[in-house]
Amino acid sequence: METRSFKKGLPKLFMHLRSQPIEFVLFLCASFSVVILLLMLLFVVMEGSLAFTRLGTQLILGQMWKTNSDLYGGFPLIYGSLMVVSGALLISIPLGICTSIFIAEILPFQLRDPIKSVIELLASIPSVIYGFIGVTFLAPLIASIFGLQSGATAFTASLILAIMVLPTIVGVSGETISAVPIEYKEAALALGASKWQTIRNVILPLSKSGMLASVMLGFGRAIGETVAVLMVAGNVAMVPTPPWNYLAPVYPVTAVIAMQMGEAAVGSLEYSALFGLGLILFIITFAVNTIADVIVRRRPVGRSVQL
Amino acid sequence: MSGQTGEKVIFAILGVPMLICILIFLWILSLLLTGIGTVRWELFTMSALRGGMLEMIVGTIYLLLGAAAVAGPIGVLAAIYLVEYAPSGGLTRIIDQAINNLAGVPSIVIGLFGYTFFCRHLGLGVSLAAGWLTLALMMLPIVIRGSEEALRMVPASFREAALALGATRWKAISSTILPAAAPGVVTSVILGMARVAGETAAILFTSCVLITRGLPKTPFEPVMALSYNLFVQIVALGAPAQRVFGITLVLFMIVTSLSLSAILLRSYYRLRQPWLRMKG
Amino acid sequence: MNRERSHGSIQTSRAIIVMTLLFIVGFASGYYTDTLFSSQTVVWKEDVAWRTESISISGSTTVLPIANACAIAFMNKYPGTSITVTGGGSGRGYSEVIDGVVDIGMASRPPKQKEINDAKEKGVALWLYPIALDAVCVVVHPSVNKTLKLTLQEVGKIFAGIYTRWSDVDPSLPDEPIYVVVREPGSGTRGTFEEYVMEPYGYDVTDAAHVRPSNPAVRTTIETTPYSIGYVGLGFVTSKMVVVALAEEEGEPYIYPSIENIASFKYPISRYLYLVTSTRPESGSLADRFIDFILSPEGQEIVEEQGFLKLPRYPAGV
Amino acid sequence: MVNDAKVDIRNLNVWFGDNHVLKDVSFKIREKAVTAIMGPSGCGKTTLIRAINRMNELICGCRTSGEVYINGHNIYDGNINVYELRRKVGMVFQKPNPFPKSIYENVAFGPRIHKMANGREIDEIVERSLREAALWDEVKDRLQDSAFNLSGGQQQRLCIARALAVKPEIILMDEPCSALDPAATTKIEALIRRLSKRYTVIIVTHNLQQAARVSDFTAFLYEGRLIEYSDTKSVFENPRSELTKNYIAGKFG
Repeated sequence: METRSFKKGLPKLFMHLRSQPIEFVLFLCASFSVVILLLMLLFVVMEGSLAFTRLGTQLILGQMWKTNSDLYGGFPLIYGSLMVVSGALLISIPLGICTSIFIAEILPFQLRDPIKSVIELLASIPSVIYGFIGVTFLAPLIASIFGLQSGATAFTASLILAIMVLPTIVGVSGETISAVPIEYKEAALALGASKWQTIRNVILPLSKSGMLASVMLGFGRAIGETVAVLMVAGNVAMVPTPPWNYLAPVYPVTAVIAMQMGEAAVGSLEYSALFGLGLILFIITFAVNTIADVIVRRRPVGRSVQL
Repeated sequence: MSGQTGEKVIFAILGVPMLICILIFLWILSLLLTGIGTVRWELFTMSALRGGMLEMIVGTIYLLLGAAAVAGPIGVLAAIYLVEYAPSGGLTRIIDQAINNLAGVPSIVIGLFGYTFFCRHLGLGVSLAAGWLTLALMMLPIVIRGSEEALRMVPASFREAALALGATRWKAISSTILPAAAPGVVTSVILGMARVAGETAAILFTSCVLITRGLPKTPFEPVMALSYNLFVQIVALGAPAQRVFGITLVLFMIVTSLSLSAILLRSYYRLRQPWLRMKG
Repeated sequence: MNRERSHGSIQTSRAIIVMTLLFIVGFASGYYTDTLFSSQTVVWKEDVAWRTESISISGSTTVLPIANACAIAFMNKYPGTSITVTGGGSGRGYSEVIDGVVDIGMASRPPKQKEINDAKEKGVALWLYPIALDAVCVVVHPSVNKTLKLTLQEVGKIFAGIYTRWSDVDPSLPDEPIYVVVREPGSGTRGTFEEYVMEPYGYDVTDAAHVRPSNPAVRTTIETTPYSIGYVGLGFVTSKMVVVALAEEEGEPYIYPSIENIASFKYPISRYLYLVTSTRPESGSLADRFIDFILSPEGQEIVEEQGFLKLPRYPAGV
Repeated sequence: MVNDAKVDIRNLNVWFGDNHVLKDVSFKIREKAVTAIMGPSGCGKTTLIRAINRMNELICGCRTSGEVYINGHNIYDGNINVYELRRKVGMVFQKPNPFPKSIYENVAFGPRIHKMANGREIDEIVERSLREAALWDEVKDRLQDSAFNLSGGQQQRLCIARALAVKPEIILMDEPCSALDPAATTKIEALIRRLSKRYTVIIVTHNLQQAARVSDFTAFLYEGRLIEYSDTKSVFENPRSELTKNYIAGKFG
C-alpha cells in the first residue's frame, strides 16, 4: 500500500492538481486541517494581542491573577495546570501501561476483548459526569482520608484526570503492543523464553515509542480538560506552599477560561488575557504533540522484513 | 521452577492495575445505577417545558448528525488524499502534523476559536450551525485517522486490478477501494460522534442555551443539549439529584451506544472481510 | 475481481443506507417532537402578533433560576411564544443587551459606570426592571460557631486575608485557618458583596480565596468544608450552614437576613435583582408581557419558590 | 520400524475451535536423522510440529489431546517446564524472523535469557553457533550490524544459529526455504544434512523434491491423518497408499 503515486517537487504537484479537479478537491480537504490550525492560531493571537502588548511576559510570569485590579498574572494558573496534569500522569502511566501489557499478553484470550471494551467504555463517560462524581463522592473521601478542610485539591483533580486519561493510555499502548509482529514473539518463545522474558526483551523495546506517544496523547487530553477540573480543583489562584503540596487547591488555566469567559466584556483586557491563556495552552499542547510525533517517527529499527 | 513462581509474582503485580481499572469502572457504574432508581422514565419523552428532556436529547442528536455531516466528507476525502495521492514530501508531513496537532488542541481552545470565528466573525451567533462547525473540528482528526486506517487495510491488489482494466486513478479508488473501506470509514465517523457527544467546553460558548421552545427550525438558532444542560444544572442551578441523574443516564446511554456500535461494527466487518482478518 | 467489486459495493450501499436511516430517524423524530410542542396551539381571535414572537435572555446566574422557571411557566401558558434563556453572569447580561445580542439581560447588581458609558456610546438607554429582592448572606460552616455576629469591616478583613485564623477574629472562636470561598469576578453576587463589604474599606479579595462559579457551588463548598466562610443569595441558604448576623459598624445592632429585615433594607447587603432592556419594550410585545408576567402575582409566586423575596410593591421601570 | 525413538507421538489430536486439525496421529521419530513431514496445504503439518514444542497453545481456542514423549517424558504432563522444553526443541520458522537487533544480539538472546553463560563465554557461543549455521565467515566482521541488513537466506541461517545457540536436541523447521530463492535453498538444505549428524531434525515441507533430497524418513499427512510413514526411499519409490502415490505423482497438492 505504500506505493505513493508520484514523487515530484511542489510546483509540479500544483500543476498536476490543477489538471485533475478531483485531486484538487482531495488536496483541499487534506489541507483543511492546516488551514484551520493556522486560523485558530491567528484568531487566538488576534484576540489575545491586547493582553500581549499591555501585559507582555506578565501574562506568563506574573504571580497575581486579580480581575478586580486588572492584574492578569498567569503563572499560578499555568503552574496549577501543569501540577494537576503531572499528578494525573504519575498515577495513570504506571496503571495504564501495566494494564495494557496485562490485557494484551497475559490475560486469557477469551477475556481480552471484553475487558478492553470495558476500559474503552470509561472513555465514553462525559467529563461533566466525572466532575459530578468528583465533587459528590471523591472530594469528601479525600478530605476525610487526609484530614483536610476541603477535598477540592490538586490531588483530587489529578485523580479524576487520571481516570479520564486511563482509557487513552491503555488503548493506544495496547494497540502498539499488539502491533508487534507475532513472528518476534514466536521466535523468542520458541527459544524457550518465558512470557515475561518475551515481554521484557522483545515486546517492550519494540513498543516503547508507541507507549511514549500514548503518554503524550494522555497529556494533551489531561491539560485540555475543563469541566471536571473546574469542579474539583478548588480554584485558588496561588502557587501552593510548598509548591509540591498536592493537598492544596489550584486554579488550572482551563477552569479560569471557562469561568470568566462568559462574563468578560468582548474587547476588554480581561477578555484578551483569557485568549492569551488559551494561546499558552495551545502552544503547550502543540509542543507536546510535535515531540510525540518526532519520537514516533524515529523508530530505531524497521518493522518488517524485506525479502 | 523458581523462575516460574517469580514470573507469577510479576504477572500478579501487572494484573493489579487492571483490576483497579475495572474496579473504577464498576464503581462509577454503580454510582450511575444507584441514580437510576430516582429517574422517571417518562422524562425522556417529555418536553423540557414540562420538566422532561426530549429537546435536549433530540438537540444533542442534531448537533452530532450535523457535525458528522460536516466532518465526515471532509475527513474521508482528506484520508483518500493522504493514502492514495499524497507525495511523500514536506507538504504531506505538514498536513500529517497538522492533523495530529488538531487532535491535541484542548476543547476549551476549540471553543474559544469557535466563539470568535464562527459566532462573531462569521456572524453565526450562538447557534446550531456554530456548534456543528466547532464539533466538526474536534471530530475531524478522528475521522481522518480512522478512514486512513480503513483505506490502508484494503489490499493493493484491488486497486491494481482496477487500474489494469484501464480505470483512471480516481475511478479505481471510488469503485474498488472506497467500497471495501466503507465500513471502516463509517466506524470512524461513529467513533468521532461518540467522542464529541459528551463534550461541553466546545459548545459552552458556541451553540447552547438552557431553555427555549422546541427545536431550532433553522441552523441559526441555538439548541438545547444534554451535556451543556447537565453542566448548567449541576454548576449554576444546583439541580436536584433526580434531574442530574436522569440527564447523566441518557447522555451515558447515547455515548455508550455510539461507542458500542462502533466496536461491534468493527468486529463484525473484521469477520466478514477476509483481508482484514489476516491483518487484524 | 468482479465478485469482490460487487461485494464491496453492497457494503457501501448498506453503509450509506444505515447512515441515511440514522439521519432520517434523527430529523423525523425532531419534526415529530416539534409537532408535539405545537399541537396545543389554538387559534387566537385577537392580538396574535406577540404570540409567535421569540425573545432571548442571558446574564446573571443568580437570576437564572427565576428566569428559567418563569420562562417555562410562561411558555406553557402561551403556546407559540418562545423564550430562550441562558446564563453567563451579570457582566454578560449588560454587555449583550448593550450590543443587542439578546432582548433582555439578567443582572444581580446595578450597572457599573463603564457599562453605563458603553450604553451611551452605543446610543442605547438601559432600562432596569427590579423583579425580586435578594440579600447576599454571609454564611459559615457550623463548625465555626452556631451564632456568629460580625461587623461589615470584620467580614471585609476576613475576605481580604487580613484575618487568616478564626481566633484572629475573636479569641473565643476556634484556632483554625479560615477557608474563604468567593464567586468568580463578574458575578453580580460578588459585585454586590464587594460594594458593601470590601470597597468602603479599600480591601481587595485575598489570593487565597477559593473561586466557585455559582451559588450552588458555593453552597456545596460551605456545607462540606469545616471553618469555611462564603456568601450566597438568600435562596441558597440551607440548614447545613450558619447565617452570620451583620452590623454596619461597631456598636450598631447585628441584623439577620430575615424577610422583614431585607424588605425594609435593614440588612446591610440587600439588593434588587433586575431584568435589563436597551429600550423600553413596546407595549404588548412579548418582552413587555414577559416582564409583566414576572411582576404579576403568578410570577412573584415563582420568585418565592426559587428562594428569593417578592418585591414589596410592584415598581415600574426605574 | 523406528526403535531408538527421540520423539514418540501417540494418538495426538488437535482442535482449533470446532476445527479438528490433527486426527489420531501416532508415530516415532528417530534420533539424529532428518524426518520430513509433507502433505498438501492445510493438512496439519505445521500444527503437528508446533505440537512438539507446545507452541500451539499460544493460539486462541486450541485444544490438544494425546501424548508426545520426548526422551521418554510426556511433554503434555502437568509438571513439565514448558520453557525448558522449548529450549531443548529449537524451531525455525517459514519466514526468517530475526529480532530487530544486531546479528550478535540475535544469537546471544537465547543464552542470555537462559543464563547459560556470560561475558566471553557468550562470544564463544555466538561464534560456535554461527559457524555451525555456516554463517560465520559471511558476518564475522559485522556482528554489530542490524540483522535486517542480511539477505533472506542469511537471515534464515541466522535464525538457525539463534536456535542452535541454546544447545537444543531437536530442531523443528517449518518450511524453512519457502521464502527463499533456489541458491539460498541449496545452502540451507546442505546445512540441514550437516546438522542431522548432531541433532534430530524435523522439517515440514510441501516441496516433494526437498523432502526426497534432505530427509531420511518421510511422513505423509492428509487432512489431519497420518497416511504413510517410512524411510524416504520407500515412500517415494514404493508408496503403500494410493493417496501417497497420487500426491507424489503430482495429481493434487
